[in-house]
Amino acid sequence: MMNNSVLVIGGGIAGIASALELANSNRQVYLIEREATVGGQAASFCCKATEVCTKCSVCLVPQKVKEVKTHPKISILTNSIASEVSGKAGNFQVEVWQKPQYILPERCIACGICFDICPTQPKAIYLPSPEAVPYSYVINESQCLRLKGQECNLCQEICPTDAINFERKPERQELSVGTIIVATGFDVFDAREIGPLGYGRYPNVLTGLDLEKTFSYEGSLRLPSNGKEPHNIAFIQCVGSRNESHCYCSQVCCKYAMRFARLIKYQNPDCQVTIFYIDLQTAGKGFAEFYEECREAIRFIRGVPVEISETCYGELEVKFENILEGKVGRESFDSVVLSVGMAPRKDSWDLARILRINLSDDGFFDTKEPFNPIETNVDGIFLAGACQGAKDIPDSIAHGTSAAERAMEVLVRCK
Amino acid sequence: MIIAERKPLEEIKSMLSGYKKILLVGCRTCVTICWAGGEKEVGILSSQLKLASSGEGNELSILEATVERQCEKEMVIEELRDKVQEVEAILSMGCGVGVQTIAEIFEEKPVFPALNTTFIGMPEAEGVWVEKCGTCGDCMLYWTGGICPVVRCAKGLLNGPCGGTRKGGKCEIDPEKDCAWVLIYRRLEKQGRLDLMRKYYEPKNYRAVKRPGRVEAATA
Amino acid sequence: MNREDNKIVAFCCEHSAYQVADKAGRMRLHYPDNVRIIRVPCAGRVDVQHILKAFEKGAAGVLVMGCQEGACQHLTGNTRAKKRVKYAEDLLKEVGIDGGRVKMVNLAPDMAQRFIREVKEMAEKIEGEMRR
Amino acid sequence: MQVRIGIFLCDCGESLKNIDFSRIRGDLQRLEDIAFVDISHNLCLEEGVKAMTSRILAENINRVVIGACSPELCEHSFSRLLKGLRLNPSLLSLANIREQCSWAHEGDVTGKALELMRMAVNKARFLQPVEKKDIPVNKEVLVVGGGFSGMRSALELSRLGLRTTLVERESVSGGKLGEFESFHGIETTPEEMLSSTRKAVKENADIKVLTSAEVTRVEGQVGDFTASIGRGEEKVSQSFGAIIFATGYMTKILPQDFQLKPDVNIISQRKLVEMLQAPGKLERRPGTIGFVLDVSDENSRLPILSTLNNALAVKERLGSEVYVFCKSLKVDSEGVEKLYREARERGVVFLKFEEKPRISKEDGRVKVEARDVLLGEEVTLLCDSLVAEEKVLPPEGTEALSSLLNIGTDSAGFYQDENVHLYPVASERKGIFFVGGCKGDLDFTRTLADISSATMSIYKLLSPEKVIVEVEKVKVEPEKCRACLTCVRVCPHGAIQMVRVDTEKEVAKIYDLACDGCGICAAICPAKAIRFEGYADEQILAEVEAIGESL
Repeated sequence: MMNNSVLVIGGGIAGIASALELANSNRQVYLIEREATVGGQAASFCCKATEVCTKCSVCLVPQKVKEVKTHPKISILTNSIASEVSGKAGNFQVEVWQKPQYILPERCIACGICFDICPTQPKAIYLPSPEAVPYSYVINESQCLRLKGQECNLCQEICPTDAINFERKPERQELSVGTIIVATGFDVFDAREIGPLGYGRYPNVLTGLDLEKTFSYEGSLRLPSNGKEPHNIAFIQCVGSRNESHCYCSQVCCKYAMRFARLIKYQNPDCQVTIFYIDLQTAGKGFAEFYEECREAIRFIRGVPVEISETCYGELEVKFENILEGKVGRESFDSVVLSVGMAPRKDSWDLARILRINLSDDGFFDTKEPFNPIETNVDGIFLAGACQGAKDIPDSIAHGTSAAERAMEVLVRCK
Repeated sequence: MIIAERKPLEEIKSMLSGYKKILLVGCRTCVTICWAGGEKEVGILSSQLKLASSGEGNELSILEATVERQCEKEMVIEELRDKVQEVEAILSMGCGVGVQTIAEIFEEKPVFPALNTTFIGMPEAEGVWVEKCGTCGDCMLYWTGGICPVVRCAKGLLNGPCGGTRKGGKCEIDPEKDCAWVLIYRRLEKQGRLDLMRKYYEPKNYRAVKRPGRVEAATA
Repeated sequence: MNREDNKIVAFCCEHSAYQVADKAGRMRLHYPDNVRIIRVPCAGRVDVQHILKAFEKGAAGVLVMGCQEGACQHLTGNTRAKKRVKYAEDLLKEVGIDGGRVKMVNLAPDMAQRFIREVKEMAEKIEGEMRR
Repeated sequence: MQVRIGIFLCDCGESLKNIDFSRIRGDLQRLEDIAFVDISHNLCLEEGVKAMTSRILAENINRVVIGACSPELCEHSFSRLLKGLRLNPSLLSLANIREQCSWAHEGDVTGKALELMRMAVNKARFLQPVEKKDIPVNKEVLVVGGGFSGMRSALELSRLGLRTTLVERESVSGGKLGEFESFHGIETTPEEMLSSTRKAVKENADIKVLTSAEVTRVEGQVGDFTASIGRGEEKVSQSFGAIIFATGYMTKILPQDFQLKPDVNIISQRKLVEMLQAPGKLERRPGTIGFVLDVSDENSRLPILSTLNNALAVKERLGSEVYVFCKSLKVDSEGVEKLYREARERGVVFLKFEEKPRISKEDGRVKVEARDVLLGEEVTLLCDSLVAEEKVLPPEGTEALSSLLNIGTDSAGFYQDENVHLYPVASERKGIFFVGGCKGDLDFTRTLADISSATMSIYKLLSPEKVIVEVEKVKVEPEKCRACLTCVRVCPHGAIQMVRVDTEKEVAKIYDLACDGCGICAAICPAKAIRFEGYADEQILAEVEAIGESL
């Protein structure tokens, strides 16, 4: 029996791109997402435009998420993972395991009454983000008194649409699909792994992800230590990329570092911005002009620092090999941003076991042959987005769309 | 086609001072195409006039209408016949011909022009129009390879470029403008009709063209 | 409709500015409540006539809010809107309404803070005008 | 037909405390043409929907106004509900009284909520129904450019059951893969890839190949393009549903960038590939080979890809010394970092410069002088042959074809405007796609992903053979149109063309399938001849009107 539907594991931008293409070709798509909201990491990124758009394509994400949310052919299952997979191309049986839905997204109207009444600080019941899809409240199990065993039913009683029910159990669901697209995305490299750079110890050492959040919520950068505007900020490239354990270029850090540097310089022109780099990745459509602009606005130093320490005035002193003068340089900045790269997801190992697909030596999912970034060693299972290798947003969309095309070939062939 | 441009608001307001109820008339042909007097511009000018009058505290009520072609008596009469009775004055957004046609038909009511009729021309780019014909009544385009020096040469010379043509064939008076006679030379050269440059053209007898011009078809 | 009214009409492009207004509301970021948001498919849909009619009907300020330049889904929508707002500003100066009461704002769907700042700026400009 | 408006208000589970709904209901009921005003707690859930359905069926209303949360959340389900009740979904007018009213301000906002509702009611009065219709689309696809990407796209399209016509300017299809001697770690050489693809295309019945042919004219819109293809003197005109551009790119060494004296012989990657393929023919094996990059173009990935692959091939085949001069290595493609490390292990020396290297001739060999940043001192290198980096340029005829089709190019002259909404393969006109090198940045894996994306977008568009489209949502009224061509020039999606109507008059016509619903034409039309249903002038001005009538 030929099944015409597709399972997409992972609701990030690549998974969404695949789901949309297949759904628009009149195929039923089951989009399962481990977190409570669809959109993946890219949904929380901020726009980095100064006067003119800098082509970071972050604004493509809300647009595609909106399409996915309202598409009749796509059924979204949040808080779900694929626990068992059997069968072969054209006819896979997938068992989907869903975390207990204490709050039903379809019933929650996000009125916020439960948020006001919840006694915990910080609140155990909250909205993941203002543009969350599905737009529904979620419960933080570690924070909620009821889930820690105490007697507290305040939110369950007050909810006007009785969307909250603490008795709900995890659910199992059996799906039979024609093909599977894996779009589980990436983990941001945890900068704490490089001790000397002092991330986590010094408040003013930030990562690219922190900047995304600050600009998304505050719209401008204030120093975490004293709330003042930065006057002297440095970006350090290739943190967690192009080294022994991550033998690849994450492709995104040079670009987002330059866009943030240009944005910070645009917002406070007297702030001096420096970028320490190994090789500046400036290739890409429409990036040449922006790179010329950055060349005047930003100071580029070749050579990546190895150690950051705090001076007595609370400034950060960076020790780096000043290659031009051929000696060890020391410079102090009031803030340092580590351009963290993309690392493979730590839990991709067990999904690989379930789907019986191989992992490459970098830790991403492996493909059947080089120059074929989509097909895995199992026929009918395809890769989309950063789970196969570091990619920026447009490349993930292109990769997701081409995974959809390969899946369509299987569906058309097996009919 | 006829190209026109809207008069500054100050001038229009001074014309309308003292009138409480006016008829604002647009035209759907040439002035629509050159974005000067079409139905959209009627709406814009009417809003502006209302804002100006309410700003100065005197009220001004405006009746709006748009005629298919203001230079056709039947169309003007059919569209404006009843509306004219209710107003004290008419502000026409047609070209000069439109203003005068309305004035001839409704002689008892004053008719004011809201546009300056500038020239006969063509769109050079979207939203940009440029003059091409000066209606001199004695067309010499045969001799000049289809480029009219009367209009496109700043000095209107009829016999070859003046001495001041700049490098790159630009006009002496306006460095951005091409010298008409350089263009004429190049085109005739391309067509192999350079001998026409030798023709001596007597000065045009502008008195010969009786103003106002009148054309009567043989079968009229 | 007399002049004391302080309504601000904001033509918001549904791809960016309208979503920013939603985000500001969801983050409970409060802004002056004399703003009236009209949803348009693209900033390029707003014409000079709409802006002038808004003032004619008593609006004290008009904001045309579209996508960032270079990121318009219809490529030229926001640049055309910018030209029309400039033209509308000149027409309003002729009429005696100046002091930046009509403004083009470029926003991306996540710039809630910038939306709030632009609205507050316009409201203060109108308050200042009103008191004089 | 008399307007009868039904109004629904949603108080979101009575959580919108700063709005007095009963006062709003009282005020709205006094307006004319209002059939009823209902207050509900949850219009987005089944019970709310059930109540609304029975209410609409009970009263025969022809306009629905709903004051609820943001249209981004509820517009879709409300229009689906209307469609279910055989009411045209475009007769729906929404007011956002939650995110943009109750949540956005402190204190009582009943006044503002009422005004937002009056705006929605005023707009509702002018709403007109918009019908939907199936438009047949042609399933044939035209692929322009017979290089590797063109052939590959044609093959993938045929695997999905779509017939293609491949138009190639040269006499034989092949394209640019000749830049690479081999892909390191892959047995099949680019030559074999090309020949196997060419064979597959020849055997495929769905693909019609027209060599030494050129597209001279293209008319029509997506779903029904008519392309006339010139082949020698015979002209063929055929209609297609979609077009893929795979015209590739052109590489040229720009001597002026290298400040070269004429006698210095530097070779191109292609010449190096020929040397590698026929080492026997060389009079003597080159002892040292130099590569120079990042001189004329710092933003292209092609030079580093071909340099790394060819350098490794040189090491294996010729075993000569290899030096690479570059400013910043573009390693942001898949697997290139590993290739770079492999090259270093194999003894390829990478030298990084800030100022451009000076190249001159010295006793029959090429001398390169540059200040290496890593060593911090001057370096001079004498090499037998120097491979110079070529600037990647758009192929000739790009301006001609793009103006013919009125599509934009980017700042470097390549196809596809730099607007992110067009990435990865779309153009601003629906139904026209770009693939591979003709878009600018070039790298093999990204090109393969582009090819499949374009194939999928076309399959999605053409496979159902008909497309449901809103008929005349944006409409030109023929009698008002002055044929001034402003809208034709202004439309960013090229969706408007002039047509001859029955009265022999030429007027503008908006093609519903190609129109993307932005309204730029409706705003700029000097004769007010274009009406955009849902955002028509009278509807927007009605909303503005409601703002004026304060409480």
